[in-house]
Amino acid sequence: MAENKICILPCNGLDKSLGVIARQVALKVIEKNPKIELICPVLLNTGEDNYENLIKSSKLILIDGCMTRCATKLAEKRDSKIIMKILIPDMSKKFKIKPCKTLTLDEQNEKLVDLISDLVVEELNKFEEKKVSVSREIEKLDYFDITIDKYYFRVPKVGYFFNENDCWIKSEAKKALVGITDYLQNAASDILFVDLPDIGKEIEQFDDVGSFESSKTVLQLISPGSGKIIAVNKDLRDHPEYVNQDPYGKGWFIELELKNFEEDKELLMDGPNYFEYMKNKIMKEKNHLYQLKSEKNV
Amino acid sequence: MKNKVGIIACSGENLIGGTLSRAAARIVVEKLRPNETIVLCQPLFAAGGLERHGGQEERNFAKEHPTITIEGCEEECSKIAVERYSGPAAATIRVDEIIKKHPELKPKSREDLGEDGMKLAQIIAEEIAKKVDELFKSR
Amino acid sequence: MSQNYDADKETFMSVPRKKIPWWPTIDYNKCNFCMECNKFCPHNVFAKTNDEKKKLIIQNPYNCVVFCRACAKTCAPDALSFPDKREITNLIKKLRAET
Amino acid sequence: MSKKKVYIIPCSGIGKVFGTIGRDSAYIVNNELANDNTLLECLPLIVKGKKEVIEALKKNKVIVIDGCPLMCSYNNVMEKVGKVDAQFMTTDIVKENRDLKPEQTIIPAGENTKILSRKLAEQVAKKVEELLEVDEEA
Repeated sequence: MAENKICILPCNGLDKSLGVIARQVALKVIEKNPKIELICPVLLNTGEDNYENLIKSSKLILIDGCMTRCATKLAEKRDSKIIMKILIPDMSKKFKIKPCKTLTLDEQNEKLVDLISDLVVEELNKFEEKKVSVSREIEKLDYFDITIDKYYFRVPKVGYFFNENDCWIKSEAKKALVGITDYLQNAASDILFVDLPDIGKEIEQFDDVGSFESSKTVLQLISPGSGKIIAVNKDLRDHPEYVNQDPYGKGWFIELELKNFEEDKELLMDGPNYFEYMKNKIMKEKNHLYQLKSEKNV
Repeated sequence: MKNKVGIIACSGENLIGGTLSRAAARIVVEKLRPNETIVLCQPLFAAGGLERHGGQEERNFAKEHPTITIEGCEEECSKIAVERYSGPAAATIRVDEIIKKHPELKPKSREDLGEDGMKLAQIIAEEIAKKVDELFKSR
Repeated sequence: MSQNYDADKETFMSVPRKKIPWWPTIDYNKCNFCMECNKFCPHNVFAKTNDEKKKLIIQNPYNCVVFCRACAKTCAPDALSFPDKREITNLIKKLRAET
Repeated sequence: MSKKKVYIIPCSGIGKVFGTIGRDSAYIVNNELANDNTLLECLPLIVKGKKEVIEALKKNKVIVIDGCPLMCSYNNVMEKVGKVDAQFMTTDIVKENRDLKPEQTIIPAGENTKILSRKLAEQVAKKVEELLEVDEEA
């Protein structure tokens, strides 16, 4: 089995045109690049191990038709190396083509399939083993801190800027690290899954760039800065607890190549201001923040 | 932040007393006195010497707030842990004694309390809630 | 959301929350009333109703945290949409300049 | 099988559902999957330093099951007994089954929580056999 074999795994959605588009995209991609192998999601799901060594030794492109992300869930069940995640709703927004109502694709949706498959092939050619995880030595930091009941909150005094969605950005020359604050990691409690965005993605200020999941909730990182994602913290895949233990250091999420940080900063707070904002927020939201989520009128 | 009472439940895995004290603690914290009480994690309390996220907050909380320990058996592990790391327990509730007072209620097993067990847990929880109220009144 | 969240007094980036049109919009021909979003949102933005055609409505739009779209992530039929973030950011900048 | 026993020490966390998964899996192993060669012991007794319990653990095999990255069971057993033969993290079993998100309720445990406890119990039971076989040869 060639080591760097590339496979494509579409979802098998039958009830919506989104699923049809996902499957067509996968078929179109292998048409354009026969070296890529198609994985049948149904066979993969039945658990037969004929895909066992194929998955282990190859890189995976996932095509999900809707938010339920069955392809992603299937891939994550097996320890597979995912190099690209395509979500059809995002693509339809990107190319401004709405998925049609019927299950047979109209002419517009056929064009959408072409556009997405071209994008996948193009991304593949660009994809070389990028510098993915950046190890940072974090100098000794000086914090404000406060304990409420048995929860401990810290905010770095200098060097970090914050938005009101409780995420931080720390800039060094033209680059910057982005992560979440103690407020968010306490609210989430033990983080078990971190979904990171793709490298190379251009983002605007306040775009959501990845999410983190605990048994209590799923929250998003809302970027305080704009720019291009040049690295993601790959360690979080196996060690999501770094975010809980060291949210301002080891638990960083992404690294940006900044675009207009001076302008972004106008809408951000520095350490002292954010510490006041956070204390005030803790007091207001204290009951629902730490209470077991009591069963709402579900 | 003095308006909270800490609850440390014995978490013995090996006997019904542990399960009952845990169930009672949950009932108090979730239903009877949600705003006045907070659950402290017993082993974290004892293993508190770890880095920042260790039981340090649990221990400090127990120093500054009255804490009730709920004991599953005569070993009284929670009471000893509180007294060693924080200070005297405000009150101690012995689940094994309450079980003796209600011979008519027979909890099924440590894995599944069953109906009788849940009734017993409710009785224990109410006794804890009474103690919580007393502590608030006395302050 | 704790009881003392009063949308009138709330601000976001020192702009009155009521001046920022940020909340989810439900596309009722996609929504299958699975209620995942309602179960998820801790700020009680959604609410259930007994009107058969619209079992779910946006009850407290201003409780919604600006720029947060987490509920849309839980929506399988992708029936929840939000305003364009770029426009909202520019609006906030404009309103901040005015005060 | 060697005549030795395997002690299983779950963490006693009750603030989070992870403690429940650890405890319930220990009960399943002790009651069903490997009941004749496993024993349970209370972590607080070990933390308190009860001699009889610590001696018993030293003479036998010990598996700890921890409920969160703080690893109270592992740390306390290492400190007081000096050795741990195997460690399980309930957060691992949750991560391995992303679609089985454990419910937040602890008493009674939710459906997903029960399934996760059973899956973890199966892994622990396998390790019990391994430990006793290895001991057989030694």
